[in-house]
Amino acid sequence: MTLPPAAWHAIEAFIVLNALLVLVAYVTLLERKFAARMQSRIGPYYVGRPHGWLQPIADALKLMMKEDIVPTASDRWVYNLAPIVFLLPCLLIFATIPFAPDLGVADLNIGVLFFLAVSSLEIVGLFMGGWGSNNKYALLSAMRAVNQIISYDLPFIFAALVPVLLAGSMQMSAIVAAQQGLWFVAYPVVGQLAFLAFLVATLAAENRVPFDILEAESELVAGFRVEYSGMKFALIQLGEYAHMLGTSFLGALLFLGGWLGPGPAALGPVWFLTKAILIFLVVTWVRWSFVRIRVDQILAISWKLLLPATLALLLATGLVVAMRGPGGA
Amino acid sequence: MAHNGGRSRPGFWRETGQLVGAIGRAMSVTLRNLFRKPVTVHYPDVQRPYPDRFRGILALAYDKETGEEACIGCRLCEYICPPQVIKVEMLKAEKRNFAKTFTLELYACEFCELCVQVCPTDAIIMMKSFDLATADRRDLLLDKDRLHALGLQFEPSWATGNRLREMQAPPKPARAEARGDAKGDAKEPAE
Amino acid sequence: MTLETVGFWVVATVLLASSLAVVLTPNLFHAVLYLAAALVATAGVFLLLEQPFLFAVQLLLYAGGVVTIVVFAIMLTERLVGERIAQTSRHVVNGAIVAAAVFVGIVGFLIGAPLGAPRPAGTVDTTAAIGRALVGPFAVTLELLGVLLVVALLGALYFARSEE
Amino acid sequence: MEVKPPIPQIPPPAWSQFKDLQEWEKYHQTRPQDDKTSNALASIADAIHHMPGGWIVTTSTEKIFNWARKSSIWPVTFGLACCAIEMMATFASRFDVERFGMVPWASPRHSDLMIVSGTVTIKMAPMLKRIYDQMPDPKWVVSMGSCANSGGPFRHGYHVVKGVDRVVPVDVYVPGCPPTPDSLMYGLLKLQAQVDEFQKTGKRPASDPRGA
Amino acid sequence: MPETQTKQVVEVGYGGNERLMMNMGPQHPSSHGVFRMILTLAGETVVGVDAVIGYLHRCHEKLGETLTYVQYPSIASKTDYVAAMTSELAYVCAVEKIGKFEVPRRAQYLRVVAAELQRIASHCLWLGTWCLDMGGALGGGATVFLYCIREREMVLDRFEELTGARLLYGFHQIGGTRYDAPPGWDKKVRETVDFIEARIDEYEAMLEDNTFFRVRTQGVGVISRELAQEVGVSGPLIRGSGVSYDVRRAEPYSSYQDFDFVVPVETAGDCYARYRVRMVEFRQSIRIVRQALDGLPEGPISSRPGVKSVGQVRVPKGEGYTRVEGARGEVGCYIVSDGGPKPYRMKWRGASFSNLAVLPHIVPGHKVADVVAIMGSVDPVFGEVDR
Amino acid sequence: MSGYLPVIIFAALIVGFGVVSLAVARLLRPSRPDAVKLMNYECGAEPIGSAWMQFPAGFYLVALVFIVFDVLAVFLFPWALVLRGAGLGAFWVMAAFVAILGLGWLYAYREGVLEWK
Amino acid sequence: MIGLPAYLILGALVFSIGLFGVLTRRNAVGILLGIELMLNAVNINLVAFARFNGDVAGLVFTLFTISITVAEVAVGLAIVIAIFRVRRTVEADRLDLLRG
Ligand code: SF4
Ligand code: SF4
Ligand code: SF4
Repeated sequence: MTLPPAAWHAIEAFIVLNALLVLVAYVTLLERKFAARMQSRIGPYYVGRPHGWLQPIADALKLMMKEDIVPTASDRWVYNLAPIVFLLPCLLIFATIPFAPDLGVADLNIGVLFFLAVSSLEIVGLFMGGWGSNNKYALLSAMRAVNQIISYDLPFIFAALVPVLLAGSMQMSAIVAAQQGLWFVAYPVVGQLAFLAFLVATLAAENRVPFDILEAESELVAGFRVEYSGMKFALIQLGEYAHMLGTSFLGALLFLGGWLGPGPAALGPVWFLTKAILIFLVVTWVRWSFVRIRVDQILAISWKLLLPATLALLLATGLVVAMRGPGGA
Repeated sequence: MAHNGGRSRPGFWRETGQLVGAIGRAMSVTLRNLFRKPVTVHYPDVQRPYPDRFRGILALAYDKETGEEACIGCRLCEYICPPQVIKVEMLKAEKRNFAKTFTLELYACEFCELCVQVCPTDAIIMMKSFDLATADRRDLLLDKDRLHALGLQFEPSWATGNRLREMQAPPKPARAEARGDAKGDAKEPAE
Repeated sequence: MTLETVGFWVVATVLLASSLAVVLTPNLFHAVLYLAAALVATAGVFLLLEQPFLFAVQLLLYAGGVVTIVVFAIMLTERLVGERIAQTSRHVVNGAIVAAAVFVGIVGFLIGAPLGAPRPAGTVDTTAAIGRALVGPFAVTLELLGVLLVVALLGALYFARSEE
Repeated sequence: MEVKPPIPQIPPPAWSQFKDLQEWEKYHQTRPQDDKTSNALASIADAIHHMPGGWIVTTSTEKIFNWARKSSIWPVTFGLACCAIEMMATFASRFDVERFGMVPWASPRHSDLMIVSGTVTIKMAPMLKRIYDQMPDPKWVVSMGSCANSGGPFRHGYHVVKGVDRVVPVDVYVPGCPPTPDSLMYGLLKLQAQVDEFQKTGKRPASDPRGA
Repeated sequence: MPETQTKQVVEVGYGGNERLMMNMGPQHPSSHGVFRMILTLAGETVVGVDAVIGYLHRCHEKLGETLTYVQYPSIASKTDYVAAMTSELAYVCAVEKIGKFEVPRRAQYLRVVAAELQRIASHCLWLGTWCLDMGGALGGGATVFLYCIREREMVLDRFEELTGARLLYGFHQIGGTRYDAPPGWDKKVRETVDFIEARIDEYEAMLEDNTFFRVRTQGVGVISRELAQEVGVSGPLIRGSGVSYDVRRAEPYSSYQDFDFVVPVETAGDCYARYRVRMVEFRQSIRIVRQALDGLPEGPISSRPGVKSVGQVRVPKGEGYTRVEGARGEVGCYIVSDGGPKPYRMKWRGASFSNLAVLPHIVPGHKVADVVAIMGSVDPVFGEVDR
Repeated sequence: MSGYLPVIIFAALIVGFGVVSLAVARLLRPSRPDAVKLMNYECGAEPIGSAWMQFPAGFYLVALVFIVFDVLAVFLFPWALVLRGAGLGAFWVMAAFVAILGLGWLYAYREGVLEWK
Repeated sequence: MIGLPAYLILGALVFSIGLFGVLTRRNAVGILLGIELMLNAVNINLVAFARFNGDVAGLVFTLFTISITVAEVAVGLAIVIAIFRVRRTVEADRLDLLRG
């Protein structure tokens, strides 16, 4: 049977997309259980008797059956399109992540850059949602969000550039291959610092506490999605979690050696997933441990500390790499 | 705005060290709690034990053997009730009086236990439960039948009018006895 | 091959449509959103020209950056509600004529120009090539650009900041 | 159960003698019937239902839908008075309603359930109504505590709404002042059972006025 | 702290000439009940705040005049429902003062135990909700909140054992207390306070040195000493502003003079100072509880036992004002008696009401996020504000 | 170009997923709008005025700094790829570039732009 | 195969549209949007030329142009804001700078 390559790609992409959706759904459950345990609670339990394993499905189904409200004062088209515009970059970032050698949508040779560029598109959807709602909380939140995302994009990029620099490639698989001997997180000094900066920037880019000012519950009720209900709300949530997961995957790829690990190569995806979930859990752990900081302080941290620090780190790495020359690792 | 107002700023490294330490401490607290047993009571499966004095929904007591009601229709409870939810009509009879009707608007009761405290015959008592949620407000209007039935349905709590009054004024001989009494009685239903 | 043709037409349509929308829509905020669409479509054009690096740059810089600052500028200068956001156009006919004339002029020039050159095979990795060029022959230009950017930043900050 | 009242003569509709309930009869809000699915789906379901064997499909999908609805009832965090403190305790670790799939949300747009926890005053009632109105269908209301049920201890006050059911339709009344978290959870479970029976027509199960 | 602003209105010059009016409340995750603030914003900065109260006006004072002295205490607990024990106590003390009822020593000690346990419970709730406000329902704030509620539950359990209710107790009665401590209760209370003391360390580990927490609270919402006295705030607010005022010290009631405790004072006047004050109060309350349990005398718990005590209270003509130190500050109750079974006039002095009055003075000039922090640090309870 | 085909298909699938799920939801969900429901949510109170308003300049200033550093990031990528082979000279070129932009940062820092008032 | 002229014509079209916007918009921000479109068209042309000539220098040049246009937009908007601050309007008709 010969299918045109496009059809193969389509099938592959379809599978990846569905796997992703399921993964994201269960990651939400994981976070809920994890947070619950951290708070001496149990978390979802009765929906899908042992430990609520049907909870995400029930939530999704219910949200689908909820009425959809478009406020009269809103900018109708902008408001309606925003969830999809938001979802697209959040899921598209997975396009360039290989889950194992040759397993993934596409292993682009500008992989990392693609990831960063696409994820920077997120603010467009976000702002559309916040502005389109014509809601004060939403608008304030969107303004904060844009500010925050643009502030943390840079440290994020610079931190992600360190592995690129070390590997000398932007292709994800090449970066992993370069970590064959030594994961970049284990790279003396530079690796740990970069990983740390990456984690912090990740927190901010994903709008997790302590940087979650844009959905600051206690101030802005629910942030830019305050007016969204039903499926649109579900899509936005999905996008957020997908983005979070995607960044965790990126972190695992860039610093933790991707699918490298003991055991046969077939175990690769398992390793990769484990590492990504590990990063996700660390992020969740941080998230549930701190109070949020104020918007101006968040920006100050980024611009005054993180940005120069990551840049200096990048240059230091550059110096090392340049001095080692073509041969060195 | 006024952040970090006039406090002297510690040096950069000290500040960083402090931050790292604080982050470590906070995260270790949450981590420690991660491994503690959850305090959650698995409600529908496991019921939280209510203390003996629990103030739950009200019920009327009656003698299980003879079926004789304890309430004498004295209306003391009606008078004391702050939101005036109890309505009693007295029925005079030869040996003793009865409540002809006894209604309690549970939807407005504030569970202050005053009615229990004044009841001379320990007729009105409280149950160790609140589980009377309903879809219809009229369900929460308890008449005498319901009140009697509720007395069987749930476990009664320790407090009755006499006990409460006793507690406040210990009988002359010894307080210890009263307390021991309370302890002993606490376990069994106060019928 | 056909794929590229299809891609070109799709991207071209999107680009032209959204560009038109940018200049025609009365709502300024919508105009910015259409601009974002046009910029993304431009990125698509770059992709068609086998310049993935420029594609990503376009996304990162324009869609992420320019759109943001334009939005901010709008937020700063417009009430965004009532009449003011509904920006009006003037001299529509004159503008159209001038624009058409320019277009005709360019096309005329294009027809006269020898442009039949076939597309050479795609270079292996333009990104690396650009990198080498940047640190090699264009190093000085790069530094000059840096100076320019800083000056622009200072100027912009000066303009945007000076309190009344 | 065996109850032997010596003088069993309670006039049949006992509630009709009470001013509170008389007024309740007059003023209480009822839920509209069609807040469940779109009309299009309803007619499609109707068509399938009338096909031979179609009822299996409709009832089973109905079951699944209702299961989903009941398994993820998200309450809006809306506290009014003392009962709100107990509501918070219910959301907290010891009682943890998240086990039932309930996640408190701050925005009514994301919520399905409003737990009216506390005294509704005349000043607050329009706000409450607006928040309720702004929740997307299908939505539920639990009236928690005596105040929300009927005005409770304050029902003789001049500034208290005598029962939140005069403002919004109520699905479950939880007695107590304040109800303990256990009993609120009992009420929530009752609500879940009710949602489970949320019939195809969108009718809520009628309850026997005299109760069980 | 240098800033001693009373009303700092920030003029945002350019572009910010447009002010955004934003509602916060009555249904707002951080409004602590039903409070409505109409914020005037310039961008993110608050330039004005209008507080709208009265959403929970439950006619408490009117009810106080229609209910007898016996009936009212259970309603009195609904004013400050987070610290029901102390508001009941204020009412009961007022009646006792007019009627010159004697209170047995055991009852006095039990009252102290109850009031201090209540303070612990109330501060637990305060810390939890405050952190919830600052940390978001989907973050560390929620975690602290849940921890605090977890510990509060233990105190509530003790109350439940004592009175049968978890939140609104009706524990105090004119002339004494209504319930005696059940057997073995004091031991359990001791265990509870020991446990909570250990857990307070944990909260402090999470918050005290945490830079995130500090930058959110230090220098935010500064109440100067003068402002505090002018507006008439009380409780942790005034102690956080450098005034050592505590009713338990200034005018001991219920044999508070027997106990040894420290009145914490901080001078900074900001949210962090209030936090510190409350954290010390936690410990001091625990200390008082321990002392009171150690010295708990035997004896009757009410000077007016028997059916009579629940029947009616006859109070001679007269008037009286008493104050007690509630968890939020001075809770006062003023009663005019005309000799009947009900007061002729009853008036509450809610601590939260006076404390809330400070908001318009300290909020302008802060960011939206700070408003939430300030609100939380003021810790109002709207049952007491609106009454 | 052909390497990007899967990406484009993936993007199309994502949009398709969004659209389809919204369409399905549209079929399933009830729709009973009324004036109050469609009002903007503002904590139960009636919204005061419209949300679309002007913002202070602080937002814009930060965005300006951002855009400059975004350009820097763009140039860093190709540099990072070739640095290994290009040696120290290449490093100094970029270090100088960063230093120049750093001056801008310093100015912004000094001027308090980054305070974000 | 799409040839170079197609890209150039596409660029020309976008350029004209942008020009149209610049000429007809009243709002200064709107004018800037038009300029943005024109610059974008220029970029398309540059990339197309570079691609069809197959030299890296063209690409680098394009990269520079893109960066510069970004800076230009930033400055332009800053000027718009400055003008707005003084004149309280961004309507181009009313911006009679000579009268200050
Ligand atoms: S508990 Fe209180 S409110 Fe309820 S019936 Fe008895 S006296 Fe009345
Ligand atoms: S319940 Fe007790 S107080 Fe009430 S009428 Fe009957 S006997 Fe009297
Ligand atoms: S029912 Fe009781 S606890 Fe609930 S709000 Fe009313 S008075 Fe407070």
